[in-house]
Amino acid sequence: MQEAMINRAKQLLADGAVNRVIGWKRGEFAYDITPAVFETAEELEKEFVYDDFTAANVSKYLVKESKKEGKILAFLKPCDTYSFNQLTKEHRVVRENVYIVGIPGGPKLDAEKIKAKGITGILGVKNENYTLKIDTVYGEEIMPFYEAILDKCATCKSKKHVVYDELMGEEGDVLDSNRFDMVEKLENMTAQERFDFWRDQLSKCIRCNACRNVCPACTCEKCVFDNPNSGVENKAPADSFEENMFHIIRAFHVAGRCTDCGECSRVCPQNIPLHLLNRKFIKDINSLYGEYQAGEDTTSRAPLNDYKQDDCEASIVHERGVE
Amino acid sequence: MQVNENKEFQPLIVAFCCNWCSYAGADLSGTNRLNYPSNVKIIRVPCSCRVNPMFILRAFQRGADGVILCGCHPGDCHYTSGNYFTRRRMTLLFSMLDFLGIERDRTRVEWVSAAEGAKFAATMNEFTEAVKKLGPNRRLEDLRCRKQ
Amino acid sequence: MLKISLDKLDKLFEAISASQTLYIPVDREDGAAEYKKYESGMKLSSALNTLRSAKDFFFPQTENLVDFKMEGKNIEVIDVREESEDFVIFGVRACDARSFTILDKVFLAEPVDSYYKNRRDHGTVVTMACARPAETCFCGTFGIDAAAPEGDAACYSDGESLFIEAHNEKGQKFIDSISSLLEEGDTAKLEAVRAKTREILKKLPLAHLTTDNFGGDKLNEYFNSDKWGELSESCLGCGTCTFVCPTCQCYDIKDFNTGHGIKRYRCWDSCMYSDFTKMAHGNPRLTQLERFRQRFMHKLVYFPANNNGEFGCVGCGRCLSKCPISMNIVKVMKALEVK
Amino acid sequence: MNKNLKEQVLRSSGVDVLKCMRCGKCSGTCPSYDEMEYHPHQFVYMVERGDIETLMNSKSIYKCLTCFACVDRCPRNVEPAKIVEAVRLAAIRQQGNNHMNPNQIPEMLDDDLPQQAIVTAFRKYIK
Amino acid sequence: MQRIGVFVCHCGTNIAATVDVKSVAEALGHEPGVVISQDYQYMCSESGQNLVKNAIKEHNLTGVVVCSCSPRMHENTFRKAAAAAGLNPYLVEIANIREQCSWIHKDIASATEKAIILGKAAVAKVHLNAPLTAGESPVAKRALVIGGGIAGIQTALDIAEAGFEVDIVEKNPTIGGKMAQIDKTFPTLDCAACILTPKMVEASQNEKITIHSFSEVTDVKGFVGNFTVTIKKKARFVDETKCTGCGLCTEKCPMKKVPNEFNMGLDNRTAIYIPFAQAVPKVATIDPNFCMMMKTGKCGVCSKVCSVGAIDYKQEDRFIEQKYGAIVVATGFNPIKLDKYDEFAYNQCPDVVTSLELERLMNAAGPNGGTLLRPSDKTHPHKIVFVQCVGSRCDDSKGKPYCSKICCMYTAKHAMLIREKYPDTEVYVFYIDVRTPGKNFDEFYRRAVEQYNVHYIKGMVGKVTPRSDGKIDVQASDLLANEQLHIDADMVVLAAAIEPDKTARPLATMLTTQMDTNDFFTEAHPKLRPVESATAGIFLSGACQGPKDIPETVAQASAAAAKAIGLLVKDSITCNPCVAHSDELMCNGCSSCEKVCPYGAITYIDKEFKMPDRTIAVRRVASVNPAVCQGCGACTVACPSGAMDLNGFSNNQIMAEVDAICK
Repeated sequence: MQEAMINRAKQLLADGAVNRVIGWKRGEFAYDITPAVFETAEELEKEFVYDDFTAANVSKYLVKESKKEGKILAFLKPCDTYSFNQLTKEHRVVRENVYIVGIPGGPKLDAEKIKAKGITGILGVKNENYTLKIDTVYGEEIMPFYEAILDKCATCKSKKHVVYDELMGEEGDVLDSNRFDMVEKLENMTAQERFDFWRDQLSKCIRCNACRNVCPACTCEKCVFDNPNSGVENKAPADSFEENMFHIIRAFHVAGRCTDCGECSRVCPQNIPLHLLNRKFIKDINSLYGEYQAGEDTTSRAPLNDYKQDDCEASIVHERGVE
Repeated sequence: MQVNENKEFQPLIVAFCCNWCSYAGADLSGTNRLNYPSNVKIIRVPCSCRVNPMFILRAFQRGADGVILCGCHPGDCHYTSGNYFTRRRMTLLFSMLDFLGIERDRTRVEWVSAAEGAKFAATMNEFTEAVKKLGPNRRLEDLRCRKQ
Repeated sequence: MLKISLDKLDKLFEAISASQTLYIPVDREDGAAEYKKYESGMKLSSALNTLRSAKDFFFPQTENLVDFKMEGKNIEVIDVREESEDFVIFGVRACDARSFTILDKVFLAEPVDSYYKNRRDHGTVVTMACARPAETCFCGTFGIDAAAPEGDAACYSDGESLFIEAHNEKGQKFIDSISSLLEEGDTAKLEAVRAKTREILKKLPLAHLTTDNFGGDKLNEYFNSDKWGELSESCLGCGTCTFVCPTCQCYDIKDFNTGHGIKRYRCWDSCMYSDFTKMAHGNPRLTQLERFRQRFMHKLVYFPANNNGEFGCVGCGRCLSKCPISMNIVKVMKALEVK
Repeated sequence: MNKNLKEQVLRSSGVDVLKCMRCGKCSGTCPSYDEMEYHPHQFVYMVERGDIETLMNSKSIYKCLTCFACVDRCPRNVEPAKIVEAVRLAAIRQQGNNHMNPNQIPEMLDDDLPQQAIVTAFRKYIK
Repeated sequence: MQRIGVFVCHCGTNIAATVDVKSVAEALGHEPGVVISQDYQYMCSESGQNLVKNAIKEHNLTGVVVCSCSPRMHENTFRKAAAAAGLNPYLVEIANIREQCSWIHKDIASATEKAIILGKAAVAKVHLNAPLTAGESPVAKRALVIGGGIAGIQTALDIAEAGFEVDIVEKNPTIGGKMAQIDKTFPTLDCAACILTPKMVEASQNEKITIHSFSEVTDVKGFVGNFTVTIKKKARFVDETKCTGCGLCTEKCPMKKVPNEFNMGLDNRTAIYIPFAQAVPKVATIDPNFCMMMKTGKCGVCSKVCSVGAIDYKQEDRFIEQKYGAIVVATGFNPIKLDKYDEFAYNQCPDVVTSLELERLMNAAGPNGGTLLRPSDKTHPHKIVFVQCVGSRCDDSKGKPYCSKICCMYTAKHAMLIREKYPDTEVYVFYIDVRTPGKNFDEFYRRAVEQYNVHYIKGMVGKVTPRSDGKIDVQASDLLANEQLHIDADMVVLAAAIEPDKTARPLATMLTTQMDTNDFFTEAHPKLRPVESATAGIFLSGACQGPKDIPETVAQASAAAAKAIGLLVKDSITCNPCVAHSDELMCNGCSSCEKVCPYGAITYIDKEFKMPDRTIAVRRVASVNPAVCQGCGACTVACPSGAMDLNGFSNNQIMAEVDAICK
């Protein structure tokens, strides 16, 4: 795939159809891949990479990149196209300035998962028939591919591209994922258990803002939590309340806009399952206001900017689930 | 919130009322001398859709034990659709608070028209009682703001 | 050297925690390690390092400095400082141990930060030599020997026993307090283990990274480098690197109105944040490029310039594994380096 | 006026007699009108006044066909037929005037008493 | 530094009896920024207001907090007082310590404590108040009247009289409405047509009035003084400008079996028709559901006979757009459908009619030329039974809960007219209550009883049964005689309840006005603003607001006209300054706010900005039209970045109130 992508990118650059390419750049190790913009064939040859570790969603970079001079080629995985569509809908990207090549997505690998197996000193990772052969300073290690995939890929919602100018590889389908299982499990706990669970999780937050800054729905010019005039700004969670406040409000702000790309949980240095908050909103929206997938199109009304006269009352919260 | 060993727990209730229906309904319950507990403190907003979830969390942060939001009945919004948006926003917000294990009875939305002074008072009585039963808000408070 | 059998670690921890608070790294449910206050039954983590660095003990993420109470036009200032109690941090790695030296240069220089000093005076750092360094480790770049950590006292394991030696008076005092559990041991096997560790260190992918071309005198070489643009373009501007970093020491001081008083507190700040060092006139570093450059110039140029060549990095590798987009000081050094 | 009786009739019928606006449509539509001493609208009014014994002693309660025409026609959903039925029920109950009370039961029980009888007794007397 | 004045009102004993006003003033005096804190017997009195004004001048106040009754009561009073003293009126905040404190709490200690907290919240808010200046927006000097019945005609005439252009939109081919169908009017018994048709003509001839007949309002945009209305001119297949109303086409049209709506379907009309002789505009209309030409393509008679060539089978609906400063709703009423009242046999027996049908049966222009004949066999009825309250005063499941108000009087009128013209006819009226408030109304009813011997029987008809001999058995109760009656009537007349026209509900949505559960338009205040809707610039005329007789309708029509004129004479109107505004530097241009704005007040512009990172960027940002925005605040919550905020109820102001209350 990588070779084909490089070739196609070089071709488009040569044609003048685009003047830049956004993709992923090789790192020091097998897994530390950085999103990057390439301007020349040489750069592409040398550093462009697309493999099992290129999980980063590059659509958010297009907020800035699509406003620059000329057209940019973006290789988007299925999940990234949802984000891109949502950004288009919100006028955050200039669609005309982006040439989208849809590429097959994951499952992508999570280096943390490999390390969690006690495998350290990783020098290289090879996928041989869904068995990972990991070369380390302590010798070669083996683990099953599927035990090392990212959580977000394990609950993939769709392998279909919702927007593209051309496709490479085979197109997939919207999947019948089990992504709400964990939300449901939590819903079936008692309030005290849920409280304990979240206190445990959110107390780990160091407020590094990685979840927010990576989120393709969080593209505010200035976040309320960075704005001293908003009255809620803070740099560190000085109190358990602020951890709640930040994550509730952030989830609320992206409710109906979050495409469930899973980047928030992927980047959290403290491994907080933040995507559960977003999925809770998605699940509620689906069950209360009808199925809705943010980013699926660029025209539908976001559920929170819409209403029906016979919507359920807020008291429904009191009536269902476990107290 | 105040707890006194000799006195029973007196919850602090913040009520957001829309100017056109519920605030007028609250006024009417005053005009009709219908009692409800002084625990309830009303904040006037033009429409229930003005209430940002942040205000509700802020109230809990600062020591409120219950927050209730009152607006025009659906279909009667002075601004035609404001309360419909409120309904969705608050349903989702309350559901999220519930998901985080915050007691459900601390939050409520009630539609009170300008003519429903009695309903306003009854609602406030009920809500205060319900919050009283729950005791002080401990799950969504800011310890720094707790009164010694 | 004094030693204790590894299967008697529980007794050791019990003994330490009987007289003072003890913190040890333990495994969290999600697999990461973190320092926890020791309670009976806790097991020492075998992880290479904790997710958050040990700097929290001396320089916590948020810290209340002072309270104010206002009544009419009177402002009452309430000192909320409390003398710390003695505590022990056990199992600190060589990199983190060096980070204290770096933090000391900042906080213990005049004017002394009394909050920091208070904690530093009461804390005993007991380090633990590394046996299984990871690919992200590059402490050697900064002259740190992972097999011979600094600290008030150091521990080494040969797989059977834990060896302890004191590096200073504080460390000696610590050892004295547990001497009844210790016995003199033979270090032959230990030396073999250490030698092996050093072998591995040499084989690590970053073993050849050096600071030779960085330092206080390199301002002109690097400040206007054209590499900063491409290095910083993918930076999200989050604070992960700075918050997991054992040496990042920037903080902000803020007031919080509780409704019945003001709490003045300080909290970590991050040079990656858009409002970093924002002042009345505005923000001196307006672009992410400038903020990104600040972080690495600080660690590689400005800090050594002001601290006798000491670099502001200990090569712990946390930022390498935690950066959401895998941009880090190693990539910066390699891209920037002018030989 | 008998307050308890009124209470009983109102409760067992579930009718709100205050909704009546005295239009008389019930009586206007009643097929048994001429047979009845008291007519549907009077039932409603008299129950409102609490004058229930008079109704109970009147043959009118047995003349009502329970055809529900009044219920169907009443513009205000007062449901006079249910009132008539309730008065009739009150009369039936009073005939025995020997309500059974749960705490009297244990001493009345003996092994030969069929369980069915107890259940029936409850149905009959306690409503 | 703020200099805030606090003024605590005793309101006689209304507040002072349960709130210790002195301690409130004392406590609030210690709040930051408060430089003066006073209490006074009646703050709203002139001397009370002077106290405020003097304090503003003397202490150079930057904010005023009045602890008194509800802001809905006196906020304006104190704002004006502040303005008179040179302080921006929007720097005044009211703490409601009467309706929401002293009147609901009995315990002085807790009421006082709460009053102090409410005062503190107001002080906290006023700290953040910004001086606001109300904007102005121009007024389009033209009014729209929706509905061309007597209410609409009267309103239009009055507005035109004052010199303003006014358009009438009528959905039927002619104006005139229900009154045109009525025979005589109570209590004077003068002919309805005789008093209505001159008004219709006057309206058609008035230069200032444009009549859009056979037209409907399809869209309303804008706001007070500046409405843009789309009117659909339905195709009538006759060129209005050419048609002379000669009526030749209607005579020649071969399709003569179309139920005549004007005569309530009691006779027939042709497919091309003019509803009635005095129709305005007197223009023919083709009913495409019946026209042979339109249905089969074969006929064209009307087109052949029309000497001016007005017939146009290809005509299509046209849409016109017009700007208006004011809109008057006069959509009127209809009698309800009686299908569900089986007991009255309305659907089974042609001789059971509604009162409006009776009007047509008795009218000289009606199906029988004014002679009262039974519809079934065209014989004179000798015994007529009137049934009152059919579908009125019902439980919700059975009909309308309200009294239709006009039935008692028109029934007395009918009874009297019948007895006058046909003395051999016996007339029975079954009533629940006879309601005749109004000038000369009860006298009128008494005349029916005393002079015309109409039999008024208290009781309701239970069942109407048509008999095979042509008679109708009316079974009813006579409550006073306590007996059940059976009357063998020749005709039964049902006083059907009236309800708002069906077009009113969608119109209310377009106009963003409120309706009650019965679909009557809700007035802004039931007593003090009976002809205005709660939406500025929309006025109510006639039965669309509630059941009314003709004099009341005309009175309200003129009142609505006066209100509309009061608006139209202004060159501009002052806008509510408490509107939303967007901080362009923070706005993402995501369109969330636009999606929730019920007024379409938000638009987006591409604007060049100097970005914080020294670059120049063209960004899409929201812009609020302050004249259109009504200040609901929906956008402020939809906006994730907080760029959108609301004047007078800003995020910070509300949070300051929250903080103060929770302190």
